[in-house]
Amino acid sequence: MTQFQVIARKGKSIAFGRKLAPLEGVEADGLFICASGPGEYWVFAEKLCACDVETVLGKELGETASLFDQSHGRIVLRIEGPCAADVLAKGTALDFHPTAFPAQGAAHTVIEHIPALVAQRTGLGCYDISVSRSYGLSFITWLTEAGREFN
Amino acid sequence: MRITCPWCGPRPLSEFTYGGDAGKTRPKKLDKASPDEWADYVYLRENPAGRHVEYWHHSGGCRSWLVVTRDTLSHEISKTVLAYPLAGGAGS
Amino acid sequence: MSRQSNRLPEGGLIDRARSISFTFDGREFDAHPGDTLASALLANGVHLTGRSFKYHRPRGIYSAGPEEPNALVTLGKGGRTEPNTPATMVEVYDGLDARSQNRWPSLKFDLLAVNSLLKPFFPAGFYYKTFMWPRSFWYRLYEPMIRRAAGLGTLANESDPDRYEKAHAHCDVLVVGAGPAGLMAAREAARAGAKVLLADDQPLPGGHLTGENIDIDGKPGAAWAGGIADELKEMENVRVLTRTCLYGRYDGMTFGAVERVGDHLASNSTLPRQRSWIIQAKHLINAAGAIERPLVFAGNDRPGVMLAGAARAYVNRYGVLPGRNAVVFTNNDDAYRTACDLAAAGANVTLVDSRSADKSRSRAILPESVETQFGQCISKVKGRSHVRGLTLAPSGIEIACNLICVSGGWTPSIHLLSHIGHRPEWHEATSSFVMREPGDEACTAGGAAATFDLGRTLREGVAAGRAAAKACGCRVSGKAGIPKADALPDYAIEPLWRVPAAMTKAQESFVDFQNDVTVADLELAQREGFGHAEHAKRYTTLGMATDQGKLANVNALGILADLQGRPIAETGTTTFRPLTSPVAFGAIAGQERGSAYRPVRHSAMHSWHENNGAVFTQAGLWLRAYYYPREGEDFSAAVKREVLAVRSSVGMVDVSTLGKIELKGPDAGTFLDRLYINSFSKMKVNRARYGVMLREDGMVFDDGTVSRLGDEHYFITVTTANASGVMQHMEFCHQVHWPELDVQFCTVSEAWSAMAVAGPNARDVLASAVEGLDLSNDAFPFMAVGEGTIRGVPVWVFRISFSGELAYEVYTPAGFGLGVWQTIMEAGKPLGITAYGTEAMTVMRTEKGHVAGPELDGRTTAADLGLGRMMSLKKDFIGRWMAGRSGLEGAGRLQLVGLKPVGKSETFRMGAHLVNDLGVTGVDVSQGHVTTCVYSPVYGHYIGLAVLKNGRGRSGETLHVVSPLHNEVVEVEVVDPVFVDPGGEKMRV
Amino acid sequence: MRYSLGAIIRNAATGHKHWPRQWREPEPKKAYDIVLVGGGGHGLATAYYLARNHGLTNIAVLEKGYLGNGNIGRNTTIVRSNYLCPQNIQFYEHSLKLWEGLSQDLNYNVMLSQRGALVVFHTPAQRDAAVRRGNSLRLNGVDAVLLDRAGVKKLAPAIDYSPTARFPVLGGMLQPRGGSVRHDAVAWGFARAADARGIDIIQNCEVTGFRIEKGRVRGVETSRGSIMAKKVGIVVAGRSSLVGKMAGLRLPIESHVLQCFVTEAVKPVLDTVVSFGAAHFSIVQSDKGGLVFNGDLDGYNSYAQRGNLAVVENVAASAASFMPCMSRLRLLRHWGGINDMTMDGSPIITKTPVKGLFFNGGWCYGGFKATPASGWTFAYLIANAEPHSLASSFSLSRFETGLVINESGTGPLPGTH
Repeated sequence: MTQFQVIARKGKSIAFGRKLAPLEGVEADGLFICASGPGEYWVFAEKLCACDVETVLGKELGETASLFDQSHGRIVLRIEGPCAADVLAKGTALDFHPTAFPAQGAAHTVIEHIPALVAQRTGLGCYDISVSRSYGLSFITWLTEAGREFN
Repeated sequence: MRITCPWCGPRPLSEFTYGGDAGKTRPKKLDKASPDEWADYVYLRENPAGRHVEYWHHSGGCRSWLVVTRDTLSHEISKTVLAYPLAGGAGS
Repeated sequence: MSRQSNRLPEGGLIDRARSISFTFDGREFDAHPGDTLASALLANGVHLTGRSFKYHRPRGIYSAGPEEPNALVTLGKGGRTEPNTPATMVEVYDGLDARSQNRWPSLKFDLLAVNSLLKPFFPAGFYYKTFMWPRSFWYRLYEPMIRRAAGLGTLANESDPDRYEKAHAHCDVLVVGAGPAGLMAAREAARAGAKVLLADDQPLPGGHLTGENIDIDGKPGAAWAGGIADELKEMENVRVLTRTCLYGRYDGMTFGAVERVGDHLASNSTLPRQRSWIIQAKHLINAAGAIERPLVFAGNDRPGVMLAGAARAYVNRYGVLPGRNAVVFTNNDDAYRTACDLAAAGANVTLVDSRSADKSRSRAILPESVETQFGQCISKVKGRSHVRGLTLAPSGIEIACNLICVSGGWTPSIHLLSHIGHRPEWHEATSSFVMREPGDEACTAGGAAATFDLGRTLREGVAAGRAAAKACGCRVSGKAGIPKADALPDYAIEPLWRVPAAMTKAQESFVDFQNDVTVADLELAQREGFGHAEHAKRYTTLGMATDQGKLANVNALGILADLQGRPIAETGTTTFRPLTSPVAFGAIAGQERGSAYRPVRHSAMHSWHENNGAVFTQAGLWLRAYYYPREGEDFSAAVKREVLAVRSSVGMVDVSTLGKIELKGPDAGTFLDRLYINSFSKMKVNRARYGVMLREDGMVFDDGTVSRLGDEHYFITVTTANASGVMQHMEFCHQVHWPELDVQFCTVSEAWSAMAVAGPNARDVLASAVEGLDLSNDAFPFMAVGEGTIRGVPVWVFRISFSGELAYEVYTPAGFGLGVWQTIMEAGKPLGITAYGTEAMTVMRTEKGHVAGPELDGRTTAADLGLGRMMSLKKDFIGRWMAGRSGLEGAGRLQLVGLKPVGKSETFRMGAHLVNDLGVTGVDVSQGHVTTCVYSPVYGHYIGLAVLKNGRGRSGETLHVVSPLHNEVVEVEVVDPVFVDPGGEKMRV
Repeated sequence: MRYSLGAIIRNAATGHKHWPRQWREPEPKKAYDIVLVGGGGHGLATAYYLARNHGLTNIAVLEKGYLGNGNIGRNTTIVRSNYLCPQNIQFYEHSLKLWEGLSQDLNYNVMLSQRGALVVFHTPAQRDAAVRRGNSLRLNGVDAVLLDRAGVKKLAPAIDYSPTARFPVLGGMLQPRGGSVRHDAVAWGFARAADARGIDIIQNCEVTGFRIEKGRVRGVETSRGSIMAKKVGIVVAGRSSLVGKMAGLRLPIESHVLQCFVTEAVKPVLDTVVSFGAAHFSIVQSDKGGLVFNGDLDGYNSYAQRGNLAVVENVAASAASFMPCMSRLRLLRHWGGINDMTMDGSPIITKTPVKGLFFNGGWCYGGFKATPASGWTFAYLIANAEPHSLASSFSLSRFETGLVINESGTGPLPGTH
């Protein structure tokens, strides 16, 4: 999946925020955009390739931000279902209660020592987890163990 | 202990890295800077029992450096802000 | 199979319909579901369950809860061996296997019971006063003896086959204890809409109600509790955790708990054995109840003596009558109910009350059959391995009995409040330590607040629940219904820390059972100046056993206070530390055990390395290809082949683990100028340069290459080891030191796979693989950077060399890494391209005199490493000012040099030291040490890099390299660190 | 009364009713030649050696709480001298030599148990670092032995040698003379011996200020009135910065909490002290049977003697992974000690700008094992106003000149040493 890390240029973060905020959370032009840090956004795109995303965002943001292609650096796993949060709660201290982690929300965290970005793109109870690719095998091993009581 | 990252919200200690005394600023006046001024900056610490202003890095989260006001006796945290805007950078 | 002689015909919360069998010390017994190991043993008439720590005295079941000091058993076999488990907490299942501990050859006959006879010579702290002569005897004889005698159970040296896991929970209100107070609190808070987590260490809700014969709202207490618990389980904002022990409270309202998920199951395939919970709460309600205190008199540790409340629990909860001829000895009214319940169960009961008759409030509730003795104390106990009778004082009356139930009052469980540093205060009316926590984060209700009346306990629970909900911002409305409960007798305790010295023998009066601390020991501590609570604890080991002084502390403090003639409030108390009850490491570790202890990181080409027989080495969390042995090759043969292949033709190594950071923005160059000792803002686009970073204290922090990909676009590599550290450092510099700079950067380490192609034939190989990039020397000179494609896949090519050969580093999006690697391997086949590992890389960088980890050990300056010239003093950069300090520039610095053995065939090693003269030792003997040492196939002998005192001026000197650890001495010559191609022509052809 | 087996037998006859106090409880005098601030291990050792080596006895040791309530009673009881920097090696080796005769010297059995201190390594790079250290030890005349995997296994069979081990054991560096000591006994033994030589040990006496006139120290203000003194030594470990500040000292020290852990008592399973290479984790089994160990620092400034859960979880994972049999062993108790961490990981024993005022602190993790040598060299400094040769490099000036003694190589980040 195509992923971009978008960081605001010096002094541009407010303007930049205004440009991206409307798109936040919604799948506009096949992009899913979530605020992932101060003056920083994370962009997922299932259908578009990196170059297309770059053009779209470039058009949108122009001089207000720098784009970094993270597509190849991260693998994305989707975990879904009534017990999804219970499984993840075995590895991270994130509070998945809707009041604390709303639909379309996203958060950087650490899952069992593995840095991860958790995003609820398609609504409650469905989590996309983006982890650095070198951790992929370890993460999947952990996830399988953690899910055992539910299968 | 939990730190409430101004960006990410409350997170466990394990997501943060300690950065030490935030009361210190890197000497600006370069050539004139006397050796002891640098030794003081690099080595000497107030190390108070009570209110302590210190740097923390949210390394397991949004990767912001924070300025945290914490009591070294009770570990209670009274204030947490982002370092970047505080230092004069435009945060959001 | 022995019959359950002490099982009552009816009653109890056990499933009498089913029978299960278990073994204790190899003997088979039967029990019912709902039994604990303790209740089942008592049902079968077994009292003697263990031996004490120091004197190996016979000991029996003393309590009915986690505070059990005596009945510690070992469960399971092999990797499942679990020592020191309180029989009172073990739920019996079919096939359970338990063994007694700390006895040899058997529980009934224990040889070390001889200690008991030597008791007069083993007072508290005796070992500090002896075993000193002759000196050698201490570690040859005395200590081994002590070590063997000490310890309780035995660990099996096997790994634990069971599963454990961790889970995080978040709630508004955490209620600890599902007794009457806890249930009420949880229900009220939940009804107000708060997120509630209710935890209790028992399998059944109800707390002490499960062991009482008391009605609430017309229902038996246990049934009533079950009803409330079911109601709670129905609510979506409530989570009820039974069999869950809150072991600790930590800053910021974080709590640790362990749930016994599978311990009580005969077989379990999917569930973990235990699950540790990390609970985040806004408010704590401590409804953990209270623990009964022993009474202290000679022989109070004999099997058959137990807590009055425990006896009650065995009768009411388990339908077990621990003894038919019972004496209840108390200093308060609570134990009267034990007398009643035992009598009702058909026992002959005598009640001995240390108070005068007028102090007692509830004689009325005692049945006719119960005989009473007021103003009397037990002074002697008959029977060794089981109580046979006792003597009262002052009256001297003798009573035959096989059960003694004692109550010295109740101690509120306040551990969770004291874990974060709050101190308890003395509450005169109930003679107990209580704790009122400042702030509105925590409150206490019921027994934990020294409230021993059921009605008030229920009311406190309700109030606590509502207050907590309010504190969490919930709206509390309506009037709470408070259940009706039988009135209990007033508590009316009159402290009795010990039966007076005049009546009973101090040396036989046990205060701490498991550690065998007697009143005499406390008297000795006081006498020798260890009167302070903490001193007494440390000197006598009181309160340091597995029950953490839950039973002993208050009596001990009372006794010390009396000895010092001051009120107990002034003697102070010792601090309660986590854990409230011991917890297995496996549970706290969760899944992080064995191979899952830490995650493993793999490069995108890992599978290729595996398939080609790579031997891997650990680099932080990474697995890296160390070398690729072929049929019949050992380490050195393989490394030699790999090096020669590169030097003579071409080879390729996976360098994907390097940290990679991408920088953009107009000030990126300036930013780098301030981070590195050398400058990059003036560097041309499509050029790369070696760079060095210092720490602010002037020591070398990291090195790598900086490349300029565009006007406002840089790409840097940092060492694998420092990848995250450097990023953090850069973020600090930008966010704190230089926020004015318009630079954006982030880690792209994982986005790129990287491989170095090196050797005289490197260009030919790449040229045949890379398209869209002219690699000729003129078009693409040393330190050039360019973009191209390989089979249509984008690649960045950097002409940099670590090996000193003509070399290129190829970077490609990690998803293509394996493909590109294979393509280059294909392209290189005709020229015999060879994959080489990190060791061959080390050999070649050593031959080239490049520094790496062993040289960058955080103690070397740029000047020490011969990189001083790189420092551009026209600018400010991190570490510039401290690097100029006298001690870092003056004489005596350890400086980088090269070494070669005088005798070509000689071998030396990393970590060996350089000395001028042999056979001497001392602080100044070492002149430096060998940082790197390899066999150089090119030269056919060993070469090394070292840091040597004033090394740069010592070229040509011969010194000794010594490794006393290996008894090695080698004569070496100090040479220039660059062995291969000092002019660097090879890299530039 | 001199301690011996005979004494015990004699006292047994009289029901141990006649043992005297182990040290007096005197009222503070108006003035002393020397006042030592801090009644922990180092303060008491300093007092003892001032009397024993320099014949000075008009001394008061002031302790704000009860004697030995600080780190002397909160550590993992490990003693060793297997350091890297020569200055540290020499200093800690002197300490180890003093440990070896301490029970007899004090007539108080501190239960030195030299069952070896083993540092395990897991990678070739770690092995090379261990070889460098081991050779450094040997060249300084200190015992060190390099062990291969089999050698480590023989010594510590409880470690995980299975193929599933995340960080397989490659070998280890053993200091045969390393081991452990009964920590409380050290404080009590020094106190009793110092008291016997006439030194006043005054508990519950907190120093609230220093009397300094014309750049010379005159005495101290305390919770029990002012006490004059010709010389004053500050030796307060974790509270160094606070007490130092009263005397106008600014120090390169941060106070960090280090947690210690003890398990339930079990029969002998681990004979030597073992430190692991893949994580901060050192473990030793006490004579009582409990396994005692520590993990990494919590990593932030703290004066609260308690730590946080993250470290507990890490330590549990390390324990259960490195020694699989510990998975079913139970953790009994954990607590924190306040470590005075310096900027280079090495201690400070020095004169101060104030005449007659001396400072001893910055012990990082090394405090307990340093106790005798710290007392020995600090006593020498106070008695002669000149640093002892073994401690001359533990100065404050090293931070200006750059001649720091950086054991870990991590630089001025106290939390990382």
